[in-house]
Amino acid sequence: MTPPDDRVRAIEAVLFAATEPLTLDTIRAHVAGTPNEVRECLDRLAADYAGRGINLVRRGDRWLFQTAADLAHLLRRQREEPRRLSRAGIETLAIIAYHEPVTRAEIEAIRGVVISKGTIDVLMEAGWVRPAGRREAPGRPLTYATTPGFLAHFGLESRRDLPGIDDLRATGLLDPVDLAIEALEVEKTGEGD
Amino acid sequence: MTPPDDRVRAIEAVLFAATEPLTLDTIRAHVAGTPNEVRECLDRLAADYAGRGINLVRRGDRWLFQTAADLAHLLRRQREEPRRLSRAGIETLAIIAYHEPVTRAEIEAIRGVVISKGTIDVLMEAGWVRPAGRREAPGRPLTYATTPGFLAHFGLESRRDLPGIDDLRATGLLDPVDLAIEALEVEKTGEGD
Amino acid sequence: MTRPPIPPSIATVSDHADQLTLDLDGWEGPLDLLLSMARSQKVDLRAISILALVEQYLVYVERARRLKLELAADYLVMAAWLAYLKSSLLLPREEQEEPDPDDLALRLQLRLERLDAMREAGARLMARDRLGRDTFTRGAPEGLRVIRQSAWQAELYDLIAAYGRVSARTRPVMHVVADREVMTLEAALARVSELIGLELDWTAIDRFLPPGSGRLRRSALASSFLAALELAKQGRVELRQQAPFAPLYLKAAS
Repeated sequence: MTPPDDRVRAIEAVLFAATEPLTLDTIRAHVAGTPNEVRECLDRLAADYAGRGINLVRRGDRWLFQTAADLAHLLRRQREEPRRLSRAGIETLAIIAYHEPVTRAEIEAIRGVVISKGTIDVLMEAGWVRPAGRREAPGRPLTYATTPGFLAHFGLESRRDLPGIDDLRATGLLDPVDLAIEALEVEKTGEGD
Repeated sequence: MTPPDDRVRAIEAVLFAATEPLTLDTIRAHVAGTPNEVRECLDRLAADYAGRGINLVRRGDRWLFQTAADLAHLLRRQREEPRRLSRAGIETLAIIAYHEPVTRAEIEAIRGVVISKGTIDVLMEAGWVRPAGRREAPGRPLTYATTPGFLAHFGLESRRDLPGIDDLRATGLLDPVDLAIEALEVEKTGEGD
Repeated sequence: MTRPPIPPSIATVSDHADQLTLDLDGWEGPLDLLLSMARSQKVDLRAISILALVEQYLVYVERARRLKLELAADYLVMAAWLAYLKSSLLLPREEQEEPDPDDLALRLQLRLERLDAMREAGARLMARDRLGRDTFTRGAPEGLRVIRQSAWQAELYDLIAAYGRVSARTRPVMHVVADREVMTLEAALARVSELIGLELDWTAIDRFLPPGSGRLRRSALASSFLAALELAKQGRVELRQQAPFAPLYLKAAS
């Protein structure tokens, strides 16, 4: 850079330290000079900073420094944090996948538990669930369905790839928990004999 | 100014937008580049801004833009004077800065007086002093040292820039009295031979 | 080098008792007071006369006492130590014992030098161009932001297992009692009634039990015993036992 003169330096510092955009008059309260002289300095500064990472810009009758618009993306760094779904989240997702399109009330009836507001939000944020129109029923409740992103994440060609109720029963996934435990115990006793 | 390259512009923007001094690593979280590449850009920027109303300065391992010191008189009217330290506060801060890491007992030995509870607290609240681990000595006393905020506030590139620290070290004035006495005795014995 | 202002000498303040009180509050302990006095000798600290300094301090403390000013204990402790130092310094060398008074005087001088060095360092530090007073950071920085985005994760198994869990929880449950090795009371009644007709004499209850062992035998014994009692109540069998826990015998009622 060509070394700026004292007035340019002063205006540069005043604008940098200011907490808000400054008018010509406010600048002149800090830096000696006629309005024209200050205007000239501002033009000189604007030219100095053109093409840099910082620009001097004019908003109405006020001046301010700001970061160059094309670099705004650098100021916001995104970081992904892996997070596991809660038990309520995965159960709700499962119900939507098996019963879609399904209303919130239906999900609650199937789960046997009220679902909190955030649960479906999380599933939508994850990109797995979408609103799927309203049910033609009293109150016209909103229904939910899964998305292509859901199929992609779980490696499914279509929803038909989800194991059916009979498959689940066969693998023991439908057994009530207490019976399943008993079955294990009988097995063990049998082995002991 | 010569138009800066993309990395220089990016670093300029990031430092300009930052609310506090940034380390090389923090800058690299926003701007692609090896540590050496980023260092070169920082040097280039510091040179670009030398002599302007804004300077790029290094404080410890952090970098920041600040207004040029000689323009203080133009800017001071819009700011409040930072809180004034008591004499005890100033001396305690100086002792910590020149002797760090240093224990409370060592500070008291130099000042010849017990330091009141609040003195170190005020320095910590100002963000200039931090606990710096325990001394491996009987009672394992806590030591204190200065912070990056201390370097930034007092405009020091590093602790080596503390005013007069080289002279103080050379004349032994940073050594405890016992050590100085020993040194003098060695000197005398040497002369006697 | 810039030095902090030299405090007023003792001679001037002692003329005004009020001022002396104020100044007493101003000292940061006896070492600070000594340093100010040493400074008033207007020579390098390495060249000060410790004896003159001691004298000055003792006079000061004496005056404060006469004016009935309250001196903190550490000022008095220092006074006592300095009085001792003074007498040692004045005694002829050959009468000296440890510790060497010159050594003590040197220590005092070194301490004053160190305190002085730090006081000056503090003053120079405070006089630097300070951020927020002389230099300023940007008034309205945009700030750097890290936007955290949740990457939600779940496995297909989790999904299927969850559906199984939900279904199991809410589907009407059919209770299936596993086939246990037991003999019901009805079965025992039928068996004992049938077998009693075939035996003419007293017969031990073991003989009425079905073949088998383990849990089944224990269950059969319990049921058959109850059946025997029931049949006895109906007057269809007679029971006989020699002693408690002795074998139980059954016979058809005559």
